[in-house]
Amino acid sequence: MKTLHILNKSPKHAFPASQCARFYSQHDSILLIEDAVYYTLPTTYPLFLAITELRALPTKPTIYALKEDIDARGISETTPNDVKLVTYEGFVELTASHDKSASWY
Amino acid sequence: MKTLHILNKSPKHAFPASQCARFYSQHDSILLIEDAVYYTLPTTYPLFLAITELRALPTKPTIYALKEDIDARGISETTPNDVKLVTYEGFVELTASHDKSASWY
Amino acid sequence: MTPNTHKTLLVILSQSPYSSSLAREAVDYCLAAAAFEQNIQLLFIGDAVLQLLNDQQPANISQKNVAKTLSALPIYGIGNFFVDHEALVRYGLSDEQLCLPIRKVTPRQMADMLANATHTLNF
Amino acid sequence: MTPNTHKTLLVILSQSPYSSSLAREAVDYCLAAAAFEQNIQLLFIGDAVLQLLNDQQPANISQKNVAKTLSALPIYGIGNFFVDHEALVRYGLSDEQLCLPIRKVTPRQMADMLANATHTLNF
Amino acid sequence: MNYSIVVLGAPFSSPSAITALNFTQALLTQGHTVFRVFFYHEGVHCANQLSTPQQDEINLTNQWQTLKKQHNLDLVVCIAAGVKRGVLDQSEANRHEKPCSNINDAFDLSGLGQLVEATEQSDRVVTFGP
Amino acid sequence: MNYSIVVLGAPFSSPSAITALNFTQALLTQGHTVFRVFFYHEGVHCANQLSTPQQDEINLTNQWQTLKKQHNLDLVVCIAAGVKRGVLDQSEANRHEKPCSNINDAFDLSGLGQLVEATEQSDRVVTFGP
Repeated sequence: MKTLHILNKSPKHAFPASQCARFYSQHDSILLIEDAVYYTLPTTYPLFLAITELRALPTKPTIYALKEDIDARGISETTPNDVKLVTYEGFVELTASHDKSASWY
Repeated sequence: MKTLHILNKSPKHAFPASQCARFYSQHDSILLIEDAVYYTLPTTYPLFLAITELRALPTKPTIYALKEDIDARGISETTPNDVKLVTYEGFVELTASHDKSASWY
Repeated sequence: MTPNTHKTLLVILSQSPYSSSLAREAVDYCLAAAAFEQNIQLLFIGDAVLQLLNDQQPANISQKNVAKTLSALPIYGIGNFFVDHEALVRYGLSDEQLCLPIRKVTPRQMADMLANATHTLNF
Repeated sequence: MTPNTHKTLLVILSQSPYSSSLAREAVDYCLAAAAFEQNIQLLFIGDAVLQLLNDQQPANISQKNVAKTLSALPIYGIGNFFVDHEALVRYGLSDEQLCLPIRKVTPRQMADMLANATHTLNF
Repeated sequence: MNYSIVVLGAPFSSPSAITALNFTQALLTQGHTVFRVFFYHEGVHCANQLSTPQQDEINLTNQWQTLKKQHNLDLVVCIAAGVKRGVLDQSEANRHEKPCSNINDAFDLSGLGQLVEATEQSDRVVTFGP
Repeated sequence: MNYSIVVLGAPFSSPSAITALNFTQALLTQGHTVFRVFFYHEGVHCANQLSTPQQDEINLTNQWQTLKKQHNLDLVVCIAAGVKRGVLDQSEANRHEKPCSNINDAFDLSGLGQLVEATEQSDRVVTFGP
């Protein structure tokens, strides 16, 4: 069963991101909301990948970020190509297309 | 002027401890309260010293911990020798004997 | 509400005992779930392993003993306790310091527990 | 209350703009201090450097623009802005992205600012 | 699908109180149903009728009330978490001899069984952490 | 010495609400004076008269009230932070057409100038963060 991992804390907080990585199974997805969207900055995105790749999965994790939270924080210019932006509508669709969600905070 | 640095977050939160270290001046003191007393555990105390020694001061920082918070959390058996336990009375005395306090959270 | 043994609810606890009321509120939720005969698993990760420490004496900070409350859970039929082994190591905790008999799990096992659960609640 | 130019109050901001109301409450405090002609310094550290980003558009999350509020501070006679240079670097922020003219400081300078202040408030 | 929403954050102390509202609005717009919204931990402050944000700030309590009117939502505040934080209905105010109640009419104070039932009955449970 | 205390944490969401009370009791016991205790950010919840902790839990609102009676403390809740979070005195309840006030009598709602004055007038300012 697929899990949507919802992360809402800034890169200042190492713990939620590390748990998200440790509980990640193949075919899961990660959604960055609220202050977790700061992980899409050019300096912090490599850190996030390093955390989430810890478990050496065969494929890279699928990462989404909430557009409303990105725009709010003034960081829409620098979203990495492999981060998919979703609106609240997409957020809902992600929760429906995964079997469950886990919120790391 | 001497500052009492008051730290109240668990070792899970790297930020407050790192700020405490960066703002530390010679002759300042550090007081661990609430969840910051978990820094006195045998595995986390070396981490705390490593953080607080970052600035390579000529002498080690003076570290206090609040006894009531240590006892509450069931970790009174393992306080390192160079951490001085204070009660609330001692907490008050520390604020009086330093020129000001800074709270890192 | 009828008991449903096919569904598994994974309750993930990650907070220290006295940083907020979340530790106690998680226990309250588990007691309610047990009363309705839900199939729940409790998994302690991160700072939540500090909830398990035996010798807590929080009267002087006007708090209720979290370890004591946890120790009572088996009386209410709650028995599936798991703990993140790496979190125990991080804080240097050994079995005899813990208030509950508890099964240590690896990150791989934790990921499987989450994958197999019907729902999860994070406290 | 008479203005006291001998005392310096160091206001240390460390929170991101929308994680809680602390960013706005810190600004409100600074405005009050300016109204009473207090001698204040504002120092942005950690996630608070993210408050300074120019292009914030928080209407869709029902928040007020923190950068706009900060930009107005000089109108009220508040002018002593300092920022932790390492925090800017950590988030890869450059001067042209910031909403205020602001002086970059090193950890040594920050420690000196704290040592020389009469009081400090951390928000 | 049938959703339940768990709100753990308070207005002004966590953005999650707003995120939870926006998410719930979006899922109703898409034709999903909401079995229950459960306010727990600091989330109980969302139901305080006395909250009076400034004119340019969002009033989450009113927003939930409006959403309830449109979609007949079941908004439940945990009674234990609410009462200890000073969010009371008239019955609890009477019981504890408090001068007034302060919960918004749109919300009901009830027990944790309501959250247990919500996880049992819903296809999806989404938690908005503090 | 003359102290001011700044409380930023709410009961049940942060241990600092209790720490601040214990610290204030200890400094009064040692003969220091308290110029003012200022409740800001989530600390304003400490003044909610409707808070009803369980019998074996501490009632911080009552404890502050008792301490005020013994030592004539000046307990000030930031009016802006309080009103938006639903901590109102009668005057604010009237102004915003709310059915009741809920601030404990021992506390006064007032502006941030009171915190400015506290930092100006006190030998020591100790902040209890959220």
